[in-house]
Amino acid sequence: MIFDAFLLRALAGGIGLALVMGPLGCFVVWRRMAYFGDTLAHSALLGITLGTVTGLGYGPGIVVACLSVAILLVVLKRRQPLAEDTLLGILAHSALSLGLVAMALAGNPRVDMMAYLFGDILAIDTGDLWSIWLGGAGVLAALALLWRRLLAITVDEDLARVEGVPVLGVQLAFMGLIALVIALAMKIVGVLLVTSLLVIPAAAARRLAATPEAMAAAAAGLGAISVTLGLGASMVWDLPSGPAVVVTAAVIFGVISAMPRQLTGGILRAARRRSNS
Amino acid sequence: MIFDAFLLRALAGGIGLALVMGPLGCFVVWRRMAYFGDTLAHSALLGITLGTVTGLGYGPGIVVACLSVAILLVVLKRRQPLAEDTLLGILAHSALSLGLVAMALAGNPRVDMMAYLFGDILAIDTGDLWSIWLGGAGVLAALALLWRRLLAITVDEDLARVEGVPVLGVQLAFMGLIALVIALAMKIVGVLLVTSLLVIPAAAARRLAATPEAMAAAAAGLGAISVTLGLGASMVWDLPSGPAVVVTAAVIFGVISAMPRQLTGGILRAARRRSNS
Amino acid sequence: ADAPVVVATIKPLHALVAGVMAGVGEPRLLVQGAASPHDFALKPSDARVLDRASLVFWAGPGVESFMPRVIDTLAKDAHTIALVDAPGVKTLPVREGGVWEPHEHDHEGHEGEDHGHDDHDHEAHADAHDDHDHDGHGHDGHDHDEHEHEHEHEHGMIDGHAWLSPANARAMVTRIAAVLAEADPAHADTYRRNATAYDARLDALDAQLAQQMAAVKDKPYIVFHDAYQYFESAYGLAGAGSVTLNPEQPPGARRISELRARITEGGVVCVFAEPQFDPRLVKTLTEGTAARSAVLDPIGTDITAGADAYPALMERLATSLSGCLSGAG
Amino acid sequence: MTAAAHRPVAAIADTVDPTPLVDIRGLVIARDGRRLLDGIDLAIAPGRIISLIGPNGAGKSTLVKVALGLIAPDEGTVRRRPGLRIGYVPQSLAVDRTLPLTARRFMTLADVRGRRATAAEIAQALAEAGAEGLENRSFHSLSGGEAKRVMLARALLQAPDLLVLDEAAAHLDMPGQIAFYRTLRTIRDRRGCGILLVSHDLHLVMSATDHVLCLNGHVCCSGHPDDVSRDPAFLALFGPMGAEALAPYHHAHDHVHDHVHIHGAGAADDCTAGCRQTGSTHPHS
Amino acid sequence: MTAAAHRPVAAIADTVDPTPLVDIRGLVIARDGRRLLDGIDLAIAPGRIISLIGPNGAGKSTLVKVALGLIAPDEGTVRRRPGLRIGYVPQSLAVDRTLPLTARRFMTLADVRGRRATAAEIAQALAEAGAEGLENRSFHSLSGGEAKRVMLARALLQAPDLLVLDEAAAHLDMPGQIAFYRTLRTIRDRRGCGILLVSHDLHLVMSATDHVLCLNGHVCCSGHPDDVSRDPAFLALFGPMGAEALAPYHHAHDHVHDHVHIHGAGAADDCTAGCRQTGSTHPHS
Ligand SMILES: Nc1ncnc2c1ncn2[C@@H]1O[C@H](COP(=O)(O)OP(=O)(O)OP(=O)(O)O)[C@@H](O)[C@H]1O
Ligand SMILES: Nc1ncnc2c1ncn2[C@@H]1O[C@H](COP(=O)(O)OP(=O)(O)OP(=O)(O)O)[C@@H](O)[C@H]1O
Ligand SMILES: [Mg+2]
Ligand SMILES: [Mg+2]
Ligand SMILES: [Zn+2]
Repeated sequence: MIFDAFLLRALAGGIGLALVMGPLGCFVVWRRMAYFGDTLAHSALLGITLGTVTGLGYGPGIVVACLSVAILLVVLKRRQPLAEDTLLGILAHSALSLGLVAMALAGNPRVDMMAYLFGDILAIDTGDLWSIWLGGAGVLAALALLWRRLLAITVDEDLARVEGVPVLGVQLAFMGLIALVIALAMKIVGVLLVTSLLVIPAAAARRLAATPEAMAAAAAGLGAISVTLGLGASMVWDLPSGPAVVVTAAVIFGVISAMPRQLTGGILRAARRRSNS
Repeated sequence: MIFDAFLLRALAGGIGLALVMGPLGCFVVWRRMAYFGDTLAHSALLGITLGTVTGLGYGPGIVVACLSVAILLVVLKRRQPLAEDTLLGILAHSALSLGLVAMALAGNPRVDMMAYLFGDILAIDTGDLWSIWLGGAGVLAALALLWRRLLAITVDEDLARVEGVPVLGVQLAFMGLIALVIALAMKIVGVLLVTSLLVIPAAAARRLAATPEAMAAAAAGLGAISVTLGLGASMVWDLPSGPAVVVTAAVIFGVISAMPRQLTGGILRAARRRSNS
Repeated sequence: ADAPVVVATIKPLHALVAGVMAGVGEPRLLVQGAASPHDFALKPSDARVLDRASLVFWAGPGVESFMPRVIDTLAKDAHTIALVDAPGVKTLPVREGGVWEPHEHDHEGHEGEDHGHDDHDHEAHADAHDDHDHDGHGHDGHDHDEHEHEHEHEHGMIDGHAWLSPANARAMVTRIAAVLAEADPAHADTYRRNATAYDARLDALDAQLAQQMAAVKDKPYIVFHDAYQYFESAYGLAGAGSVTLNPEQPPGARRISELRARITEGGVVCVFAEPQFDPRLVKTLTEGTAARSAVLDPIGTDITAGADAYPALMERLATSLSGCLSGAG
Repeated sequence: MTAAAHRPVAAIADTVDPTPLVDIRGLVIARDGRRLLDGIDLAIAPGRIISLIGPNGAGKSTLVKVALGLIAPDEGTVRRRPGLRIGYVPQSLAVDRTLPLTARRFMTLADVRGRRATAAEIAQALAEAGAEGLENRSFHSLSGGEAKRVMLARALLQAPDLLVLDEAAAHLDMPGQIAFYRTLRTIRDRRGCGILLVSHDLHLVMSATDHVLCLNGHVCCSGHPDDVSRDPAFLALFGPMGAEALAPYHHAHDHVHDHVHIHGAGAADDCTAGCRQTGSTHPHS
Repeated sequence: MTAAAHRPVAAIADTVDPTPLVDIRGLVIARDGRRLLDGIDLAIAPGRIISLIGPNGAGKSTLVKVALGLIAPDEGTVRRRPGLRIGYVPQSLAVDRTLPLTARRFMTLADVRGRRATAAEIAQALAEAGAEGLENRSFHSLSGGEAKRVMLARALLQAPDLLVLDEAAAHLDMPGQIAFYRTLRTIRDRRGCGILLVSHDLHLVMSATDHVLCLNGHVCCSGHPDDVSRDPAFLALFGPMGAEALAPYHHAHDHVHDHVHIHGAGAADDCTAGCRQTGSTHPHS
């Protein structure tokens, strides 16, 4: 098979994203924020409408909408006895509905709804590649800087605060990073599937790792593998590419979950030997 | 303004659904299952494809897919150390992706994606009304039968089991009811918004109620009000109807959340006086 | 030399291109099966087709909303031609509100003339692109294209379903032949000959449709999405409204209510569904009124792709319209 | 070895009723290839209060769940008397704050042989558990001790033959614990039901208990508190400080002034190991 | 009234260092119109172990959080010595099971004045907390007592001037508790840091503590354990059984055989009410 340029671009973009979303996704899983990403993705439509109406453009509109929803969540959490999942559910669907209503009020600007919902990894151009790789590298660098403090907050917020970690700042920075990555990823996998790349590889990596860093690396690797195999499957059977990547990631998760303990234990030990030597 | 028959049907259907989803939604909120409904809604696309391919039709396809995903969730929960939100996130997006892939493999049968995503409350016909009201009455009757046991399980599973409640049976029945209601509601608000009607009125009702039963009734009432006002707004400003209903529900939730304690307390006391006299 | 790799997005345009290329090659069709160009998602096969194409014919951003982003990436090396911009194509602005005043269609012919001003602009621009293309700056030319469209937004956008008038189709055929001849000079003569033949065929079709539609000229009807104003304006039909303006947005309750009022008060005879979209709302509209319902298909879902698809599609449109409007079924 | 350690199981029940409420024999529970419980025998007779004590991870909660029928044994037999009614007071209830629930409504959730409890039954159970006047309080606003009492009242609604309490008094303050144990004894005296409880507070447990089962994967020793507190297996498991903790009990009831002074406690791990090696402390083996 | 109850606050710290690590005066914390803490004075001096005791809901955890700087006072002043380093051992850590974390990695998360702890520091802290050999264990697999020790080691990494432990030994088994308190005293002796701890176990607290603060919204009484255990306010709050619980302590250290026998404890509510009415037990008023 000859590799088409568009396929190589899709691979490069998808793998770039997977490498960023793996480590970030680990925090999402550890902090039980699986649906936080989903909520941000849902509120992105509002951002797109805002961006279109105000002339700011998609990207800034999405980032602004995502950050507003994140801040609203923090405020509501302090005021409400409601469980976090309930609040997230309310915010996600309200933001999505508001986006649709705002679109109607703005006189139905032409928003390519399908691309927004399902993304179009096959239509990545070189500009997108630059923004994914540069933006991704920036996010990874910021995450590396935050890493230990973020991990400390994840283990226990009060303990971290007593030890002098600026908890609110770190948390807001983390939310900002997620909002950024979601804005980057939206084009590729779309709103409906953006959380999958965040959550599924990280969840799959759990059994293969004995340290947080190893889990982050494994999640990035599994994400990249999912993108590669998913695009391959999409090529071979002519499947829609975004969903094919997600199904591949889910299959990998399933296979790792079903692996007998001895096998994952072996992988763990092998990894530990290598890191010790 | 003359009331068109379609609007009355939309009202009747929407209110009918709200009355069922209020009480059911309370359990969803109490049991922290907000994203369970969302997961089922996402997996409905798989059901639609299955139903179309096998010739079973949408309804049965959706119910079968929803129940399979629910059972898979129970199985995975026993095997995995993962948090429930992570598992739900994985299942939701895998099912959605699988639905999209299956659709492509089945040669793109005619599925109107927009109708599936956003529903068509304005297109409710008399047959739908019958199925909503009869199905809804059935679900409510079943819920009333399960009520006390379900509540006991919600408070503590082990305690309920020791007291002789058939926990697994009640839980499966409850999941079945949710799957049914989601299949009913899908037509009206679509996949993206179906959970909103389940969660938002129930969450809004929390501050107005001092007993579980009062909260269920309040949730049903607030849901019905949201449907009525939302359709009204859709009528006046020509907004897409499903999203308008959800935004209305969110606004009601916001207003009740912002109400000073004295006011909600007064409502509570008034309700208690009435129920005592 | 081999024929260039040519792609057309939707079946009616594909038919026009196929007609011009007869005897030289087969253009590829992008949007297949029951998919709607309004909510199309790319598969790898589609991406590859676009990637390998040297010429891509599409209608315009009003119809294939997925195309603008695809043009810059997948069809970057191809020369893309938005056929609404072809010289001689009479474009109409998108209609607002979804419920149209009856008199709007009374002076259809004149209005067409009035739009001539706009049209000339288009022709001028389009010619300018041609020049660029000659210089081998096809991509730059495309950039201009986009600017032009953004400019257009401020004045009201152009309705992209321009192929649904045989007169426009003839202009498109001319443009297609010119583009093909330039891209593939070896077969230039064949393309021109084919174009002339196809043009004659379209002329005949036009006359036949005009005769067929005369009987139902003033009977108001409602369509699912606003795709038919070119057909209406060509044959003086009395389209009274559409359920949705943009099939990617769910409609609001007020429009449905107003449309129902129009059906009862304005004597709407027919409401037409489309195979790409859920017909349930059409039932909502007709219920309890005297209006009948039928199906219109602006891209010819069931018609075999090929040069004959365009006449077949137009004939089928005419038959559905006149059948339902005249009450014959 | 004391006599208590060698008493046959059946003997525990001999004074009141010949058929035990729950009879567990040769119980093994294994998880992930590890035996959490190994060869446990336990018979619970009506009218007696049995305490489970043991270090963290000893398997106390697991044994309680087996007795309740929540966990099926991997080996061994668990026989419950036919028609046995169990009242269960879990360690804690994490009721979602969004669930509006008064104490009374919490009580009426109880499934009393398939029906809902009557108002009279509820009032009586609340009084018996020392929780009068709490009916209209929100369940979320109850203090730890009050919540425990309401849970006990709900358990009493079952008119239980057997009352089971896991970590009965954890997180209760000292007066709360004392009052709670007193309530338990009163209930036992009035109703004649069997009571199985788990606690870490040796001091209080011993003063309110008829029979102590000292657990650490297997049964280290069991018997009357007096005997257990002198058993070498007990001393090995809990160290001299454990016996010291029981001192006030001996004071109050026996006036046996045989305190062991604090020399600093031995490390927990050593004691456990010591206990595990003392095979002869098994009641049957 | 005993002498202890009337001692001025500053006197607590007089023996070691004139400037207290944390000095809280006239503290009021109000929530929902209720005063959780009212007029609290507390000074923590280096080298001393201070215990907070009191019934459930007395405000112990709230006071600890004020001392830690996690809650700002609504009234009154909280002064921390400039540059004060605090080591904190929370009641429990609910680390998500999906986070793979060895005990060593848990230690390296500590923010030691903006940098990561070195391997040598970690090894020393683990040894000091009695948690040697646990480095490579998964944090999730540690028993309750082991996890507490690792948390203590992490707190020691800060080279703290003040060590704060909430419900230091809850859910620990008896030998675990004893060993834990012994470790605390050793650390205090070696490092000379101040220690603030909360516990329900009067018996153990009293035997390892220099100063006891008995809390119930306000300060009921405070002072040396010997004095507090004879204070009428203490007896009112904890009932005779509370004093009884302290008996072994008196035994072991003072050999003062003045046990109060168990008459069945008074109801918790009455004692609390009694305490609230005894206005004269406030150290300053
Ligand atoms: N489902 C399970 N799978 C694997 N191990 C388990 C399971 N349930 C319990 N255990 C382990 O079994 C042991 C006994 O647990 P159990 O809860 O019965 O102890 P316990 O005596 O109640 O301890 P504690 O005093 O801390 O409450 C513990 O080591 C626990 O980790
Ligand atoms: N944020 C808050 N809002 C309202 N009330 C609160 C808040 N935090 C604590 N309280 C209340 O303040 C009181 C004191 O709580 P705190 O946790 O300090 O008690 P405690 O002495 O630690 O009790 P325990 O022994 O049960 O741990 C309790 O009644 C509690 O319900
Ligand atoms: Mg336990
Ligand atoms: Mg506390
Ligand atoms: Zn169209």
